[in-house]
Amino acid sequence: MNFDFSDEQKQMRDEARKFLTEQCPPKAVREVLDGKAPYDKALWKGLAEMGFLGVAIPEEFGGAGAGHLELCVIAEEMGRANAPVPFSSTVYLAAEALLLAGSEAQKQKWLRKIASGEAIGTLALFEGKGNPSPKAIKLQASGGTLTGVKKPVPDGAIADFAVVAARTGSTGRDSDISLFLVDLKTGGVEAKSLTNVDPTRGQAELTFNNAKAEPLGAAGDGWSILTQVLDRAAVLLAFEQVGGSDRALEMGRDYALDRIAFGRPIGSFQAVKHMLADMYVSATLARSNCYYGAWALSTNAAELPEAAAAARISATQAFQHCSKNNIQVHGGMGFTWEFDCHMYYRRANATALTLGSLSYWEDQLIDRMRKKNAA
Amino acid sequence: MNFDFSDEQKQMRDEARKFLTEQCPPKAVREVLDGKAPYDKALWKGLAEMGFLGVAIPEEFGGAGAGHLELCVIAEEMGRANAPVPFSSTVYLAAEALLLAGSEAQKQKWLRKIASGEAIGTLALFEGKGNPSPKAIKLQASGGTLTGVKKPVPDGAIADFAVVAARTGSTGRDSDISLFLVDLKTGGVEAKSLTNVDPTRGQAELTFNNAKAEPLGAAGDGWSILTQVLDRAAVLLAFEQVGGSDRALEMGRDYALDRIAFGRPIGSFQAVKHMLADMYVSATLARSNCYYGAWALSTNAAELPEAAAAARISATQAFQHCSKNNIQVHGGMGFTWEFDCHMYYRRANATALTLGSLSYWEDQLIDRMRKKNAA
Amino acid sequence: MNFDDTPQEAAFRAEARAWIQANAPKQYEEELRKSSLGRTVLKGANILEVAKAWQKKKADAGWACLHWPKEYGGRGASPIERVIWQQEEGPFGKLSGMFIIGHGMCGPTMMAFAGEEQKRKCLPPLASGEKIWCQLFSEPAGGSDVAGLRTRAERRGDEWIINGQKIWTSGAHYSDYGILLTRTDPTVPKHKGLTMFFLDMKSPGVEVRPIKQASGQSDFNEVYFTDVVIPDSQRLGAVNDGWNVSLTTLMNERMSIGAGVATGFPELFEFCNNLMLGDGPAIEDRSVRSKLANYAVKASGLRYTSMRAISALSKGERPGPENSIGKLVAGSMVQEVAMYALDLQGAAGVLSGPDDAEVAGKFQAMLLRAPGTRVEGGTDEIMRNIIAERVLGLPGDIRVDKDVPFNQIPTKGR
Amino acid sequence: MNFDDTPQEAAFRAEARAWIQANAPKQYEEELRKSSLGRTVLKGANILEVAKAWQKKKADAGWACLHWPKEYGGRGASPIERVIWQQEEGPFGKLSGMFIIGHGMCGPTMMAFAGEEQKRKCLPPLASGEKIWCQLFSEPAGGSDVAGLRTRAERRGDEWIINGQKIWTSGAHYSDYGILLTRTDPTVPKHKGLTMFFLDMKSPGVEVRPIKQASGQSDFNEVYFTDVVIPDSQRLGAVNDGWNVSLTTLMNERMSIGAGVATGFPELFEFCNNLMLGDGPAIEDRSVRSKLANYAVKASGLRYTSMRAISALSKGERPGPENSIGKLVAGSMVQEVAMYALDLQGAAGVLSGPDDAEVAGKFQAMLLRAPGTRVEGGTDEIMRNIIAERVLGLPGDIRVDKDVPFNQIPTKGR
Repeated sequence: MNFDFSDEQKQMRDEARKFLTEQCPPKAVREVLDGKAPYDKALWKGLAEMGFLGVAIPEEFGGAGAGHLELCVIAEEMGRANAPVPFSSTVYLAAEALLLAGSEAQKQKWLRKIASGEAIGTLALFEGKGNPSPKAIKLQASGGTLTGVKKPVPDGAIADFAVVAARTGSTGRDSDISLFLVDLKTGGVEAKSLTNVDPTRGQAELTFNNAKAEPLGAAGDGWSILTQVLDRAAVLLAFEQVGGSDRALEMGRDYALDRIAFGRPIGSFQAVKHMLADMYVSATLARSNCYYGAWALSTNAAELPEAAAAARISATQAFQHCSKNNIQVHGGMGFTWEFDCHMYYRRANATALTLGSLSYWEDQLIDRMRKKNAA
Repeated sequence: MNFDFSDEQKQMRDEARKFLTEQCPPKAVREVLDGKAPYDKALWKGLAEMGFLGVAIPEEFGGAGAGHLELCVIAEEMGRANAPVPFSSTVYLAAEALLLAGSEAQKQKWLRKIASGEAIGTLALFEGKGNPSPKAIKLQASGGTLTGVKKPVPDGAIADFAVVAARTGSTGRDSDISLFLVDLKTGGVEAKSLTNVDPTRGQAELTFNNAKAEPLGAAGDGWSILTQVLDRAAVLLAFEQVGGSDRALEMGRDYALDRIAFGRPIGSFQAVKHMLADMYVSATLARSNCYYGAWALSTNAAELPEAAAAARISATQAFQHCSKNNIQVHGGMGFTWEFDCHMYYRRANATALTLGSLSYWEDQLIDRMRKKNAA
Repeated sequence: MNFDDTPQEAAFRAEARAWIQANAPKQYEEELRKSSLGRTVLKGANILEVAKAWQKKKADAGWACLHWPKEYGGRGASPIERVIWQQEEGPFGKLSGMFIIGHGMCGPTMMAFAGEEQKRKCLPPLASGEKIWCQLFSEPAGGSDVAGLRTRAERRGDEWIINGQKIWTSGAHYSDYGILLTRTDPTVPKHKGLTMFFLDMKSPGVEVRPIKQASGQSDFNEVYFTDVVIPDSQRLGAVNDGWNVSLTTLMNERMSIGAGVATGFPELFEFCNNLMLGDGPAIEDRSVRSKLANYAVKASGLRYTSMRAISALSKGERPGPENSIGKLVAGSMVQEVAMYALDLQGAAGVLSGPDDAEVAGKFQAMLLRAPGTRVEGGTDEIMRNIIAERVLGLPGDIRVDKDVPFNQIPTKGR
Repeated sequence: MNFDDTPQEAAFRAEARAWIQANAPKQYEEELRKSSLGRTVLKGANILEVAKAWQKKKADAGWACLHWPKEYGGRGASPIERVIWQQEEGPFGKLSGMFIIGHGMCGPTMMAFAGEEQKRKCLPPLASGEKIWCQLFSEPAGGSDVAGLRTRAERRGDEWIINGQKIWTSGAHYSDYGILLTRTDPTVPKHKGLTMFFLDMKSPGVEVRPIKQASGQSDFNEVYFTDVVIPDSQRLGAVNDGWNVSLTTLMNERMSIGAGVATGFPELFEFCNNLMLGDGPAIEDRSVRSKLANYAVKASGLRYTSMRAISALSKGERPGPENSIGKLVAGSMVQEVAMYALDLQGAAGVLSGPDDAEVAGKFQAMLLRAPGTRVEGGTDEIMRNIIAERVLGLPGDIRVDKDVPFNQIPTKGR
């Protein structure tokens, strides 16, 4: 038993942190925040060069073949840096779907492009408001083409390809859903950027109009694959959230040590001290749940569905909590555009909704615990 | 518009407080807590003499005929003193049911006895776990007798009579339920005291075995009357809860001022100060909701169902919050039997369940708001 | 205990209603009704002009600053009448936003400390909205510690020369006057060296710069003072007695009773009433209902608490610091409500554009604005201190700077 | 990252399991499994005797105090092996309750400060459960301010004479020995005048009185000292250096890792899984599910946090104050869980008798015991201070008593 990352994994974390500290300072995040670029292309290139994009992609498909524990470590640092790049959509969603269900040819083509930074991928799942559900998928597949509208699609406006959930049956069962792979650059798909609470991560509406699509995985397996993709992405995103929580906590702690009011550092007031202590508590609970999720992810353990939901819930709560109270510790200054606090607050609240909302995952967790209990 | 009690009502409050401070000190409450008596008979007699038992009972039935605002004021003081007497069951439940649905003869007989302190009454509604619901009532009425088991019945072991909810139909509608009045001293009913978290207020199981019963209100009106009784009792009990909240807050405040740790009064630490401030906040929100409830109760306004649910929820939360954090402010001493803190904690948690639980009333509130909204 | 009108109150209400019916700018009613939580925008109209016109109309007919004495532009009305007016004015009351500081804080401070001539000159145009006032207390180094301010006022004959910087000044960019708290003696403990003035915001040396907030909007400003000259006649209160003067201002802030603080609950309830979840109407989901009920009793509790304060005011009682609870409870509640409303929208909750988001991005805007509500006008922590110390009588925090000359207090924690 | 056993761990587990299978007092297994949160009662048996017998059996076979050195009665096992043992011991581990203080705090303090002869004499019978130890630090006037204690130790030749009163002493009534923190110099600041001893609890002048708790039970005691004589050879550490000695004790308290703190969640989940509400199974009610999910992630978060601490310990890292979160989170969670479990029972939730309450009054007992969990071993507030100061590096509270002679510190707030 060992409930910690290995020394090599920690070394990779240090390396990623060093790289991101240099290549992704808040100033770089602000370029995207202010709409000067849809994402940080230089950073994306750098991530590819560092081998971070393909860290969990096998060597035979152009990746580093390191594994998912290593990817968790990178994810945490991406969250800590609030990186304005399509990492989660490309690596946690698109690449994971390919790894799970892609044909040899699909993997050779797209995983290689992901690892090298040539292709941005995403998952087109949602069609308007609501949480993941086969019933909510109306986009129709027929004769190798797709027709319908997906929204919101994370990084949809900059993606080169998308894994798309489509309806291929009408029995009312999960098997009505199949996955498709669509090259977004070959026509038939119109992308529209949508305003969202975190401008450092794009959201789009994708309109499919008889768009050419190739099946990803077997027909009717779509929902089952999606469920696995979402669970895997939940763990990875939870690490981003934990990284963000920790950074928000640090920012608050540092400000509390520096800022004087009433002749003393504000961190000497119990109201501030205890607020920060509570932030530490939620960040720590989230981190511990994530470690369990990382283990389940990396070993594809039977515990993954439950572990993923727990990591997701705990990390969502922690990041929302830490990012909002970091602003509170900063007082008025925390509410200025100039201070970086709001970038974490925005990211926390946006990330809370990707993959479905907190209340959706609460429901999922109990469902899964109940099933385990009954088994 | 005037959102306050009148000077006369406040004077009555002062009078009640003075009386209870003298006649119902913690020492008296402990007599019942320690099981030395089922309730404080001397206090009960005193309350009758002061006219408090019949404050809202019309003069023609032996009461003071003052009204429900006056009863709210008394209720608050009963809660503040943690009075170990069957006030709520007799006055809020039994008397209100009689006032709403009793025949002239029933009122003449029982209201008079309540006002004079000769009779303790209660409402026998629940049959095991669960919240108020017509479906849950199985106790059968037939041929002027009742058969079945009620549990828990507040003050059931010391009550002289009970208003009993019984099944008189099987259509699945609310009209299957009718109310009956049972003189518990005439045989056919067996009472068994039950251990409960607040020994200062008794709970019992009543077994009806062909017990003689007379109808209270029209046949089939039982559920409709009960709903009104519960709403009215909810407001009155909420005042008790607010009284208890205030007292718990005061105890905490006083201790925080007296107790020294680290060379300073513990009330000078923000953790303690802010805990007490939050207790004040919840007690104040509850009080304000209660005032609105009192107005609705006293005028029988159309807003009563909504106002009663809001008062009930808010006051339940406040009393639980204040009583538990009063113990926390007291630290280890608060967890001794010797200190009075736990008596309020016990009462708060017991009162939270009488009339149905917090989550039941939450559901009720939204139902009622929704109906109003739709109307 | 009576939540209904007395006959006199009913008569006042009828009069107010009739006048509003005949005079209010109806063309904006719908837009005003929809706007919420401080984001009042009118398409195709300058809201400042619309607001000033409505205020002037009210003033001309005797409906402005109802509780002020008539000689200063008010009506001498009772607190209950003010409430009735607010209830009747309804959405049009949202046009008063830019006058709140002037009417609620600057006016009362002037009434208490200005000379009679100045009062007669300044107050009526303040009441009628012809002149807008702002309040210049907060500073970057001050924060919750208002008395830690550093803006210097140095005496030169009958004038004072002001140098320094203020922050978080609402409406400075459209204000005509301001009340200004300055440091006149840095060698004594911090509360003892402050002096209050009022000044013309168009004075040379006053520069207003908008602050971009975390939400992207700019409701506040920084104001820089460079050798700004203020005549001594515009001093309010004695030299070095500014802290006491400011307490009057802040006490009046608490007295600016209103329809209650925004909690976000009515918006959330309406939203849930109309929302369909995967399994059915949101309002029938028991987890939604439980959350709604908890918010509902906070919202109603605050509403009736504010009504109780009005009753106290009517009886001549001075509303106490217990009114701090409104801001304290509502601030974090708005934030929670916004987060929950996004949650209920699922992944699409992230969208904030008016065309793509449910209810036109209202809750997304609320989410981004909410952190400010927990800070402005006193942080949650300061509010809890106020309640603990002034309502419950608990000791103040230990003050390490109490007897220290202001210029010897450290300015950096490490 | 590996939540599975290594081959060596698996072998150790198999050995432990086989021995437990062959030796544990199986007749009590079911009762032990059902008992929860410190209320361990065995019908028709003296639990103290059963526990002592089990501990002795373990000691004889080398399964007692696994992490202690062999020469003092332990096994010299690794932290992971301790965890495996605890997992395998399962419900029988509940029999160790009365040894926790002795094994977790007194033993390590003795190891660090007693002479070799005393260690060889005292520690093996402590490990084997033949002698039970208690810890005598808390006092009525102390509370969270442990160093504010008043029990006097006055030197008389080679002996010390003890007078004073301790409180909250778990198990004092069945303890054979205790470690005792006393004041030896009241004229210096409070931390500087303390001295630690160990003593025979049967010494003349020691009087133990049970404290009746708010829950009605008596888990703790007051201990009165009247001219109790302790030989100087039983002093632990230098005269007036007792505060440092006590820090060792308290640090070891944090190291007494275990299967994790009780949160009440497993009990609540099982309860909800079996409960029917009016409309159907409780577990299908979305409001129940939402609450359960929130408790679930706290419980699992604590479980894995404690596992991470074990890994750190295995690598030779000293577990830090971050372990305070277990008590902090679980304390208030147990209280909420209990309240919610009662709520789910409706009006009948008030009943606490074993025959009338759901699951035999378990949650009612939990409710009444819970306030103690938020206080014992350090209040929630002290825990937050520890995290803020020692983990996050924030400043300590301002200490008005720091340089004040102990006998000049005020004792009454008003």
